[in-house]
Amino acid sequence: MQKYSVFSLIKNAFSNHQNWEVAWKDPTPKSEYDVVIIGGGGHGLATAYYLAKEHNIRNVAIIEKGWIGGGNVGRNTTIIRSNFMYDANARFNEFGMDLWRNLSQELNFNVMFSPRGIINLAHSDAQMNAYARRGNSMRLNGIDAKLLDRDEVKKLIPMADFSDEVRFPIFGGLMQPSAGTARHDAVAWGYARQADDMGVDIIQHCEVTGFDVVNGKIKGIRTSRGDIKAKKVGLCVAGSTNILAEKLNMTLPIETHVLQACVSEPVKPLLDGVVTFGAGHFYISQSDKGEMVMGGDLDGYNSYAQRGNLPTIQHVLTGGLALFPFLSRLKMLRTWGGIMDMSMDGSPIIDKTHIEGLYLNCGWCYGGFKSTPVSGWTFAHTIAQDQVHELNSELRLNRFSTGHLLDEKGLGTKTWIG
Amino acid sequence: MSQPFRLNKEGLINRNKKISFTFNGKKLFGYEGDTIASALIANGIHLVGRSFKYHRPRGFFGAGVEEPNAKLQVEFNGHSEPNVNATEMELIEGLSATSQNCWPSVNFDVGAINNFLKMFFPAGFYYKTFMWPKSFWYKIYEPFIRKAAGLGVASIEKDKERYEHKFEYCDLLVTGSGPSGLASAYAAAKNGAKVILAEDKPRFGGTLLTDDVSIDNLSGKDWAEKIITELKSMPNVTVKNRSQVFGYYDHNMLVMFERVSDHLEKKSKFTPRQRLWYIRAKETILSTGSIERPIVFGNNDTPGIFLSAAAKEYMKVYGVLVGKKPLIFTNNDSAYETALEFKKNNVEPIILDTREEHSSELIDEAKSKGIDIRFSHGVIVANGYKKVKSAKIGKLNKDKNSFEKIETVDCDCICVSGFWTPSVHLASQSGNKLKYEEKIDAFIPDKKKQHETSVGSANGSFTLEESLKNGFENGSNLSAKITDTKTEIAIPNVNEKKYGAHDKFWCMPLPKNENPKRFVDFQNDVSVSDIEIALREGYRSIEHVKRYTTLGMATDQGRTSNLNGLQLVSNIENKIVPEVGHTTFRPPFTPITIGTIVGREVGMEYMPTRKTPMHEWHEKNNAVFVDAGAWKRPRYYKQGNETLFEASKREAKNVRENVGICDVTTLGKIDIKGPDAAEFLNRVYTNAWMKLPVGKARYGLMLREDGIVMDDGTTTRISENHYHMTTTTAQAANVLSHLEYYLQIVWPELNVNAVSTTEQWAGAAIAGPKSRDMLSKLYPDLDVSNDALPFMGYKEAEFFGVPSRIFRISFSGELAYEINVKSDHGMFMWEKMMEVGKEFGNQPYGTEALSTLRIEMGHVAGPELDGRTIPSDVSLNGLVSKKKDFIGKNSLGREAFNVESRQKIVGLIPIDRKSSIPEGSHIVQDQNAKLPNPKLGHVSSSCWSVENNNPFSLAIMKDGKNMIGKKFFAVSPLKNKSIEVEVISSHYVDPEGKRVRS
Amino acid sequence: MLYIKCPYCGLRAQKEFSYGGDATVKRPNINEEVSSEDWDNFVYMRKSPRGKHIELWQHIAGCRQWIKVQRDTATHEIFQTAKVTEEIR
Amino acid sequence: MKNVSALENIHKHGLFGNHDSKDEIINIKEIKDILIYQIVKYKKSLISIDKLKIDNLNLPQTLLVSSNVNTRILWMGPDNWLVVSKNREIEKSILENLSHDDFALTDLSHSRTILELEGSLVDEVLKKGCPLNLDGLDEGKCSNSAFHAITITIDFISSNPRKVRVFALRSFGESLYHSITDACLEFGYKAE
Repeated sequence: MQKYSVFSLIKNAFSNHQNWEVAWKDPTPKSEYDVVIIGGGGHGLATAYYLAKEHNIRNVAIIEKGWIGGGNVGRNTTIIRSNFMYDANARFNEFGMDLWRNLSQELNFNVMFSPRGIINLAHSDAQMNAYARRGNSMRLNGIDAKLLDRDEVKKLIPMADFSDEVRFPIFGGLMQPSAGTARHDAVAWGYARQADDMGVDIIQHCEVTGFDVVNGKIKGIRTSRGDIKAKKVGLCVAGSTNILAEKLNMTLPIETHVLQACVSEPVKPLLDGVVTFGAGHFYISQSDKGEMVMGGDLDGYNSYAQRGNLPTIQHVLTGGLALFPFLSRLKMLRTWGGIMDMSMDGSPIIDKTHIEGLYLNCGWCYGGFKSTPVSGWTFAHTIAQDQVHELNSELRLNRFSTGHLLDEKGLGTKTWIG
Repeated sequence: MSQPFRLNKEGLINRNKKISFTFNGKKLFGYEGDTIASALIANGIHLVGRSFKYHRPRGFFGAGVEEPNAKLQVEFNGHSEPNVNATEMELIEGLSATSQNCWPSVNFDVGAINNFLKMFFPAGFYYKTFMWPKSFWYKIYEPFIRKAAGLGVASIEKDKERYEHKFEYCDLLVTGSGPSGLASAYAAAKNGAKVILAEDKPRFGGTLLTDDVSIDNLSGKDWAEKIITELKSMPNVTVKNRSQVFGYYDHNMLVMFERVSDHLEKKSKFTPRQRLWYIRAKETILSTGSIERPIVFGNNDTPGIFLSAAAKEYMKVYGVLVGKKPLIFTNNDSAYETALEFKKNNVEPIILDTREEHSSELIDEAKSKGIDIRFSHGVIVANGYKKVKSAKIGKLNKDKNSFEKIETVDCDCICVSGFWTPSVHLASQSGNKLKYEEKIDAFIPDKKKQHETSVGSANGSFTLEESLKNGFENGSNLSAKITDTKTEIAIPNVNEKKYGAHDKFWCMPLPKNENPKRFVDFQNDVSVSDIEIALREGYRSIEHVKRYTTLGMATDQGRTSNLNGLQLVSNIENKIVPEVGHTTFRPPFTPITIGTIVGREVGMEYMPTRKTPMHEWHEKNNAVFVDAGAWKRPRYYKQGNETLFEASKREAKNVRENVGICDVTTLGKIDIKGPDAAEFLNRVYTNAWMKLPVGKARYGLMLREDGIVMDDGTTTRISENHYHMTTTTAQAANVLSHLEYYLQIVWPELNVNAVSTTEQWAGAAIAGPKSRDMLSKLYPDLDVSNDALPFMGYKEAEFFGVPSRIFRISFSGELAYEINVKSDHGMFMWEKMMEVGKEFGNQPYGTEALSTLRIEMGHVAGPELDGRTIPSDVSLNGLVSKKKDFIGKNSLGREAFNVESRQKIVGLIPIDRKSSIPEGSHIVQDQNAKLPNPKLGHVSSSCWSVENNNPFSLAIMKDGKNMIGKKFFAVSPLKNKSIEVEVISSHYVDPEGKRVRS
Repeated sequence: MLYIKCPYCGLRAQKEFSYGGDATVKRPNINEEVSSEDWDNFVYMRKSPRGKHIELWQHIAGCRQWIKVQRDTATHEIFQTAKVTEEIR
Repeated sequence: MKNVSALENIHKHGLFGNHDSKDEIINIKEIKDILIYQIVKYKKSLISIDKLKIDNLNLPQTLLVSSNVNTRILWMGPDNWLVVSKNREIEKSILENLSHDDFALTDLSHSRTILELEGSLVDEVLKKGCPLNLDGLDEGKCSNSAFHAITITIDFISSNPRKVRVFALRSFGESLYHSITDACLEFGYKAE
């Protein structure tokens, strides 16, 4: 494989960029694979990559209905963090942070991981206390966290509303300095390129139409491009999980919802890290292009439409102006929606299923992007070893019947409340 | 000061009103009716900005929303705004515009070095480099890239303008006032339909303002004026200019953005700047017109290169020449109209037509006027850096892939036309699949998805006759279905020029050894070679091409680039365009200010504020308020220089020693009435309710179906079938909805009504050892003894002449009562209590003291009932009936809910009896253990126990009850604190609960 | 913004409603023995189909009635609304 | 003074907003000292409401109001009405006509803030925050809805001149008053 570097860039410039190789091939599906991963999103691509790299399983296919990276990995607000309260989520994602820190070099693809910090703002003492509980838990788990008072917040984001004319004044916030953002598309492409190089077949425009299950064991899948045999099949399709589960006669603790995001026109940099508003649902960061990237609430009803409605955007931006009044004169350039697999406790599921050889990776709610590397890493382990890794040992499907829930927000099963 | 490019007569501007403004500090003037763009062009200024990536000089390209380049930083009305579209912003007195993304100036921009290094910056270059050494990315590369980001500068000042919303309903919404839009609106209006006609531009008429046509012997412009005047006079019609419908949402909801007052020099104080219209239309006519697309050629981004229709619009609408030596470069007839317009204004154009020599009405007219037409010709590359000076033109061979002859001609502008692209955005947003129309090389709407009907050029009909007919018919038919009235309207006679066929040609080839940039997307500097690289590297899906190259992702959203990009991909991939597909059209059509989207819910109005009837008293008595949802509650009443800690301690202590009163109006109150009320409560609460006597209250606990505690509160049986339920402040609305859910859906057989009475009653808690004494003064005629009004007792009595309810309930753990009077009497009650209570040392107390009192009593509240705890976690399992069923009961049997080591509530006191334990601390065995340090629990609530005069906390801790007596550390690494603590019972004060019963 | 026909009040803006989730999930009867599996299915398991979905909404800023809505989760088209006591085909 | 209304200290008399030289402005006043009762017929009650009278008024059908000089009965939902009356004897009239076995009666007299708006531009004011389709909501109709984030009831008292009453929960009174008057500013309003 061609190595990307400043030297290769210069070299290619002198041949008019005519000699760049394809980042990934466009193979015809083989009739049989050791592992088939359904879903060419970030998690699926990462899973295939780690199967090849960590477990030397290279006879792997990724089956993607559309184009790779077209789902939530290309539709999120690019935030990466490990500021969780529950140990299971915190340690899982902190392992992921380590993968992020080396990802550009490992993939030889600049994913622009940029740890400029995330600040969760608090607007009451009660909220400060809740953040303290989370931040202290993070610290005891070895994750960086800082509690900021109002003045410290003001130093970091002086353009926030610190006036008296504000409905919910800023009391302070919880900051994870090592959190940040990454270039979302690059993550998908970087994984795809390396996986392809190690022998993984990336098969786009191929829809899974059914499964071949015999005596409780997976034998293969049926697709729009023919039947494919597989010893093991990993489901990694985020918002489409319920559609495939239905084909398997499985019901899951997941509802499908749309989450919208939007960007403003690009302006000169003035916001460094990620900031979340604590008196409503709103978060914001500024991209390397200068756009304000903003998001918030779900539209609030089951949806498979990759688009949403304006009142939700209005609601989210109302929170935005309550926090940053200067946004008023900026213009909203683009809105889009992603389909979320909302689990009933807000935490993901990475597990085996009752069908032998069928593995499940779902329930990421709004937070799938940040976990892309660790999700792929642990899912690859679970598939390769046919058992969960310690890191995903609490992210199992049976936790809903045992009661070992991981409800970070304490909202219960009404996923649409956000 | 003369305007060298202003025509003497042409145009619709008001030459009687001069408007002065500045551009990059230079004072200039234009006329009323100008845009910033037309005024600058009139002054001969073309270089206005720099491109995003290569910092190439850029001028104007269009005359409206399609403009990709001319985005300026504009200061007006005392505020600076970035990325203002110079072709849309109307000139107002005193406006000052500056170029963006350049330093030190637009004329000399250091960033332009990128243009010379552009060979090293192809599409996606940043994915391939900046990776070594690793730390450089964080320290050097990224900060550098970020510095280069963005176009204009956002002001961080608070916006003082008003933005308003409007909800509107209509039978027919017409989006665009060109010929087809006017016809549709007119026909529908005549049928009596409620019509809204929206026009994005300040002037109605669309292409009628610029095309050389006549309708019923009137010029297009005059006909448009006639129709608009008539529409405006009709009561069933709303006509709006400066109003863009930017989004087509579900269930035929369209959203319109109205620029109400930016164009006004003086406006009334309360007139909004912009207004957002939510329009629910029964039917929608999409008469959004079409946008001219360019032909791609070398250095086609040089200032002085325009879309040909834009050049015509500058002449016809603004009386401005975009140049005096124009080259017209076209593949179709419409650019001939531009040429003829130049000619009319005594400017000699040269037409380069990619088609072979042929004839049509327009070509013949141009010929007859002596215009120099060169068939099979096109522009290869524009020369000139900051302004086009000449062009290398070529005669194309038969296959149009190389040149028979190349020469250079002088010119000062190039007007380019590559045919027309219907504006299908709204149709696509509606869910319309769109289809590719071979005849016009573009997408048009397919089968309607909602109630959208596209007419005129938005639907691919490019003749006036067809557009009008289309408009009249659809406007009439769609509205007739709604109004049941059909007024016959004669379709007017039209005089227009017939166009010949266009040439399916969109990109000039390059001669050998020449490699100028040929831009597809101007603002984002995406060139033909960038798209070639993306495809070469396997980014083959159109969405991959878009994302890898950023094609169409700039603020103009690719209005002039998308289709050419598609053509290029289809050529290289050897696919037909419909196979390549198009990228998704998403709202908004053009960028919309966030202020408009938000409207008036800003500042203090972000969320409504709820106030109790006694709010004003609290305010007057130095209450410091705390937000409890939307409510404002007194947190403490500040005396002198007291801190929160001091005041709350004083207030709590006074309750423990004397008596205090607290405004508890915000607690939710629900009236539950009906023959099955008791049975209903029995199912809703975990404890038993069938036997509660009339005149008694009981504490109840509610679960969610997943077994988690939802809410708690007391409920009183007022009469046989009437209960008064109280909830926490936070959960009041949710609990009512929850009850309605079960009553309406799950148990419709229960004959019960539930209604919120929170607002009907003002509530005050009287707590403290002297509260009974005080009560007896408040109710001199009432027996308030422990026997007559025992704990959990209830009475109704007159409170100095107003009806009231007395509940003997307690949250503070003290002897306490809660008095309710009707809200209008709330202030009266409170003032009376303050007056009467004086002799007992009564003081008001706020939520902070209330917290202290409940914490040291071990009463749980929000921090403990955090949506994750079950009854046994908070020692409320005594309230969980084993005998009966209730909401959530079945969940309580789960394995994890019953393990011995499950976290349970305990009390903590610091060993030193001095150090307060910060809330949110965690309990660990070993404060110095290696990370991750196992957590045994967390501190949920802390207070300074006024009873024992030392800190006390509640914690939820693993195996809690068995830990009592043991010592641990409560650590808060965030606050750098580690406090040795002893685990004790959560009931620190009066564990037997004697006081409440005393 | 969705436009939902309240069977009591007529067509109303979504703003007046709050969502209540899948209407086909049926709570086990009170006082009736139920297996853990059935109970867990009731509390946690969701079909969440792509396409026709029967769901609950409450007309919270209206008549406060809970209603059933049959809506396409991909297009948001509403086929039918009904009182909770009525069946949707 | 024993009675203090929700807007006692908020409602200031005078002219506000862009009222200059305009004939059409909005008149606003607070309606206070009025009795409000919720009447709900129990699900299992078999009684017919057709013949029942309160203050000589029928219980109205969907989205309608029955009214006389003193009393207005508003339809609030299925088998759910709000009686709004200046008649001090209204409770008696209700109790005489409705039995507790069939109806739940709840006094909500103090639970609402009521603003009365009058003028030809009233609909324009409502449209700024309320998503209702006002077409056809003429005299004698009523509806619940929302104004910005506040749940409201609108009683369409008269069409010519346009006059409506807007009810909200009492605690929201100040915010509602602010929102409504703010929406009036563009046209100008007179607080009576």
